[in-house]
Amino acid sequence: MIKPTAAPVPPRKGDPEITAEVVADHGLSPDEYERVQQIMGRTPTYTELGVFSAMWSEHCGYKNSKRLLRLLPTKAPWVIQGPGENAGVIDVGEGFALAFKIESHNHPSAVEPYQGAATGVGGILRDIFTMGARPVAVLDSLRFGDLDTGRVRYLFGGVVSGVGDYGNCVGIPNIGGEVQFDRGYEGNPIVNAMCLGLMKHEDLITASASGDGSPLMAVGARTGRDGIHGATFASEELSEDSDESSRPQVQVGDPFTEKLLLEASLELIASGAISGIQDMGAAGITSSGSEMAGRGGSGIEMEMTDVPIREEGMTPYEILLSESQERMLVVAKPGREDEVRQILEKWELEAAVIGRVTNDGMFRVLEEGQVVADIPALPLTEGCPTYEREGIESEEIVALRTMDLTEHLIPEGDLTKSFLLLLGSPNVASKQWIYHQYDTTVRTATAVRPGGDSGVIRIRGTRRAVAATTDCNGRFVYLEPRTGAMAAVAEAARNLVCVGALPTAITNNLNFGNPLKAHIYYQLREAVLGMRDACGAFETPVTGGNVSLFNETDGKAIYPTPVIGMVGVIDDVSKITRHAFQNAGDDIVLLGSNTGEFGGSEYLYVTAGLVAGQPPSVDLDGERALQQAVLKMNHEEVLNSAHDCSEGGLASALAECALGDGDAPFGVDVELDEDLRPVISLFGESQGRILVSASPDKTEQVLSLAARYEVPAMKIGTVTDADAGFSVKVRGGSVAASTADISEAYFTAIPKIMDAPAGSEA
Amino acid sequence: MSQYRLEVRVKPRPGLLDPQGKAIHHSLNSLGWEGVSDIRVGKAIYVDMEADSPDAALEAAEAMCRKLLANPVTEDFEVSMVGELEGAGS
Amino acid sequence: MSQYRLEVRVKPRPGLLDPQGKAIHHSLNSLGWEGVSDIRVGKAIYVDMEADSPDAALEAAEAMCRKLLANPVTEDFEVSMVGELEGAGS
Amino acid sequence: MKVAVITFPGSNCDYDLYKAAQQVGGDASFIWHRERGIEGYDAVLLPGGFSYGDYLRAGAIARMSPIMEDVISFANAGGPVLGICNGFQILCESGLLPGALMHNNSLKFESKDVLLRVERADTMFTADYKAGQILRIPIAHGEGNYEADKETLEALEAEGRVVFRYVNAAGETSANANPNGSWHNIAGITNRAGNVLGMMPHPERAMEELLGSTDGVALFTSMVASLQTS
Ligand SMILES: Nc1ncnc2c1ncn2[C@@H]1O[C@H](COP(=O)(O)OP(=O)(O)O)[C@@H](O)[C@H]1O
Ligand SMILES: [Mg+2]
Repeated sequence: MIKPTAAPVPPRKGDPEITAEVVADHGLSPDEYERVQQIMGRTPTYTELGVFSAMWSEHCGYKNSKRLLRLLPTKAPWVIQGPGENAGVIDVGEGFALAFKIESHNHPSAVEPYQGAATGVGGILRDIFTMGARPVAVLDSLRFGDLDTGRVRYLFGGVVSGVGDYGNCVGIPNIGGEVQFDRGYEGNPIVNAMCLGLMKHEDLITASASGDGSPLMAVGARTGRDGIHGATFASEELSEDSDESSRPQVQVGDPFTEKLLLEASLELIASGAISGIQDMGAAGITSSGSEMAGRGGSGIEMEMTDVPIREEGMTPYEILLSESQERMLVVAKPGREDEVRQILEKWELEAAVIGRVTNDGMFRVLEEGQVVADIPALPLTEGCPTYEREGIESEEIVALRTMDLTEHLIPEGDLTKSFLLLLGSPNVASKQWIYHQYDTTVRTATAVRPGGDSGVIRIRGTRRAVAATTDCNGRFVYLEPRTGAMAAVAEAARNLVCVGALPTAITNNLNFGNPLKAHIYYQLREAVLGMRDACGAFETPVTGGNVSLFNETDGKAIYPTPVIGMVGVIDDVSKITRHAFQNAGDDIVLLGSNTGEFGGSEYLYVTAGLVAGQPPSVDLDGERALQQAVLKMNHEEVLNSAHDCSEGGLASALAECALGDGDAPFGVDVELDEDLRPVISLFGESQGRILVSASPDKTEQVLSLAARYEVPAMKIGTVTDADAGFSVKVRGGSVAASTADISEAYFTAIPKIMDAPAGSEA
Repeated sequence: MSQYRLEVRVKPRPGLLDPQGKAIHHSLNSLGWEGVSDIRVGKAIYVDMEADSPDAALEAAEAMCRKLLANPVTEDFEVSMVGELEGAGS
Repeated sequence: MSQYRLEVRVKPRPGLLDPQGKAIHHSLNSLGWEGVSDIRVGKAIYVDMEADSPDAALEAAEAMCRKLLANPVTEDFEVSMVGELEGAGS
Repeated sequence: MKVAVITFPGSNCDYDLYKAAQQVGGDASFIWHRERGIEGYDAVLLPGGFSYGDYLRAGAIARMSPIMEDVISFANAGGPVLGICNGFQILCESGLLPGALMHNNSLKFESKDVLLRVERADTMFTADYKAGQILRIPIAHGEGNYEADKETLEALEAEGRVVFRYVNAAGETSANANPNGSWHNIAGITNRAGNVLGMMPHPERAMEELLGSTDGVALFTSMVASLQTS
């Protein structure tokens, strides 16, 4: 291969001149621009500048995170594809492989919640089916401000219907997710969508362009002016006037076209007529084209006038940077273009040859035969400068973490009122309002729907299943990033073992503020290190993820939120454990122990509006033992239910087990004696605890299995009939309520807020 | 042949329920517009098409409504001419 | 005070993709209407309301659009007076 | 029994329906909407999903597909046709069933298990149920609010063509058991001849204990049995 060099390209008529200002508008620093000039050996054209700007944005270039991401463990014998492709892939047994990945659409959702969320789902589905896998499940991880303003309710409502409408229409069941409401997300909602896809090992296909002369084809929807520069936009802070100025960047999703594209793509891959396929996602044709060329070590040449467009008069710059949805770039095998066209035609979609693979290592763009961009592909995709910055913890947060919480620990005696308040907080309350808008049962494979600890999808034709969950408590990460990130990984793993799944691998979404600020970079680095430690300890390597930085409005950053999307494998679907109690008379056993930290708890937020204190510590060895113990109990079939203790503490977890999905509630009679203040016993969010229930003749086995793994375990009470009510006594305090009252608090909290007529208090 | 733009309005039949209209009505009331007594939500569909004459265009649009754009069980429709589009004709 | 009926038309912004319009367009073409070159789908909302004058009614309807009926990020709107309703006034 | 599952662009329950038919011994095949000809089939199934994205109106564009002419003749000749969810909407749009399915009155997509009461156990689709039996079956739709003009509605009731209704655990047609605002809690109806059934809930998703319910099985076994005896 000859060393690629950029040929001189005359400026295109009508394009702006390259000035320092134009460069700055493209989000490139003076140093970065200098690097561009070095690579090019000349001044870039306007089109070329646009291409660099997109590829070197944080979103595509990972310039502030790449060095940190290298610290993460990525290997294990079961990892088939690690980071770097459209999605990670792991072996799940019997010849099946699972592709999975998470992606953010935070900025677009802040501007237009419905379309922002919908196109977020669309993008992650494409990342999965371009690997050759059929999408089988979606999860959504969401964060909003408190629900007491009309704006936040509008964002929340819009995002949920956007996630729902898109996935429902394509026909992919939603199997879980999470949502947290906290003023820390007021101006910047977080919308992360995760997708799982199944395939046989031999169906795996990767996104690279190789084969000199192979035709490049654009398939699917036409290219319009939507979302031009979305990648750069996603890498900037929002400001007061973002609503106005970001309008042209709104992308509209078309889930119907996506469904056709999904079927057509899987058929294309099966036909053997193509050698590569990639979503035109962030930065559109630019990133899909240059990444395919970069990965394949080849080059590509594309003629812009051959790209099917939706609007008249689009310039090469616009075509290259458009983020119109539901499009794919395909490398056909030479001579098989017609086969590609026929498959697309059957699905009532278009396919057009727009260029070819070359062997000169250049990313070359033509307009009516005239070269308008000619860039060495490898430096474009790999040459983006990466930074390691200084990270310093903010004094303010140190002060919050070390705040004296004593006055909040005083309450004792009858704590029922606080308990009902907590149970009715949207953070703890039932999320049915959300997932009843999502099709959860389409494709007839959903063995555990949203509402449990993890969603479970069975693998047809086998006894196996895959499970998935997303988790992160941003408050914990805010107060102590390393611990908080470990807690996120640990909670995800606990959620998996609760259904009986072996935690296998993770994908992650790093949602942070502006990394150019030292205290944000500190959070990012510490969180990555926490994730590294926990993933190492649990043998759950990282197979991919997404980075969303600059989540700030008017200088105020979100809580650092490294969302963990973890997947696990179940060998025998008949052994799946569910979170809800099954029989009155069963014993309730608490595994793990309360370590007493109270910082970042929902109780403090609900009763005092505080996000402060030391968040719960994470004992990685203890967590690992707990996971193994619960899996063993699951295999031995001694459990009737298992549920992780998280937001709202033990009392809330007991209520969740008692209420289930509301159809067949139980009562609870629990008494435990810990040397802790009653609010900590009842509402503390100590990590490493799982509530299980077992029929009394199995309790001994549960306790002895726990002992074998050195996991603290104690019988704390029994499941009763619903009529007997809900009663939990701890040293110095208690809660007692009728099942109807806890049910009311838990199930109606979100509907009461959201189903009121729009704008009623605005 | 000229290019025309037509506007088709498809409305829910009087008497039939219109959940969207009801919800909007409710919201408007709670936003303080108390004088609103009814809201009906239909569709406005803009059709750009070639035809020999404005009448031919209108007729075609009505045929489209009967065949596809409106549901005779639940909806009424109206068609009007927005105007001739520029740069057309062949 | 009189009763007025207003018509609000809410349309997708030009340049934004309109998946509905696209699908309908496709269908009309395959049903044989080949002269159709574009379809855009919006909403037609009929508002019945009390107001002091036609102008006041129009103004109120525009405020409703800004606040609730149209999505300012993706849609444009137009308001027109259909007419005064009978049997009104109080 | 040869069963045709029609796939429209945007159908997404076609595979589930195919599997359900197979499970009860049906010999199922998919037919793409642009194909013609369903001679030789004993029953036609119209699956759920979002044909043409449900753009314009649910089922409106699919109803124009070439295959629908054949489905209509098949039904008019007495052939059994079952439309589930989007399939029901297509049946209404095509005139094989009366009325229309409007937006749910919550204006939200509703996805959950509902309880249904079997109103008629003497149809070819329900013979393996008992009249009054209560079924637990998932729904997943945004437009399932059944509506028709007054005469049609009265005729449906008078002729006993309502096959399933949404009920509460006590078997009553209460308002809060109604997930979408459907008139008289209607969840499924037949045509006058009884050979065309449309229903919003998804019996094909209630075929296995692992997935939460087996209450849909009898619908498919009823169909197979009626075809084997006729
Ligand atoms: N945005 C969402 N989408 C789908 N399911 C959700 C969403 N938010 C919460 N859920 C579901 O609601 C249940 C309770 O959520 P959560 O309290 O976050 O679970 P946990 O604390 O056990 O991780 C889980 O089954 C979860 O999957
Ligand atoms: Mg929880």
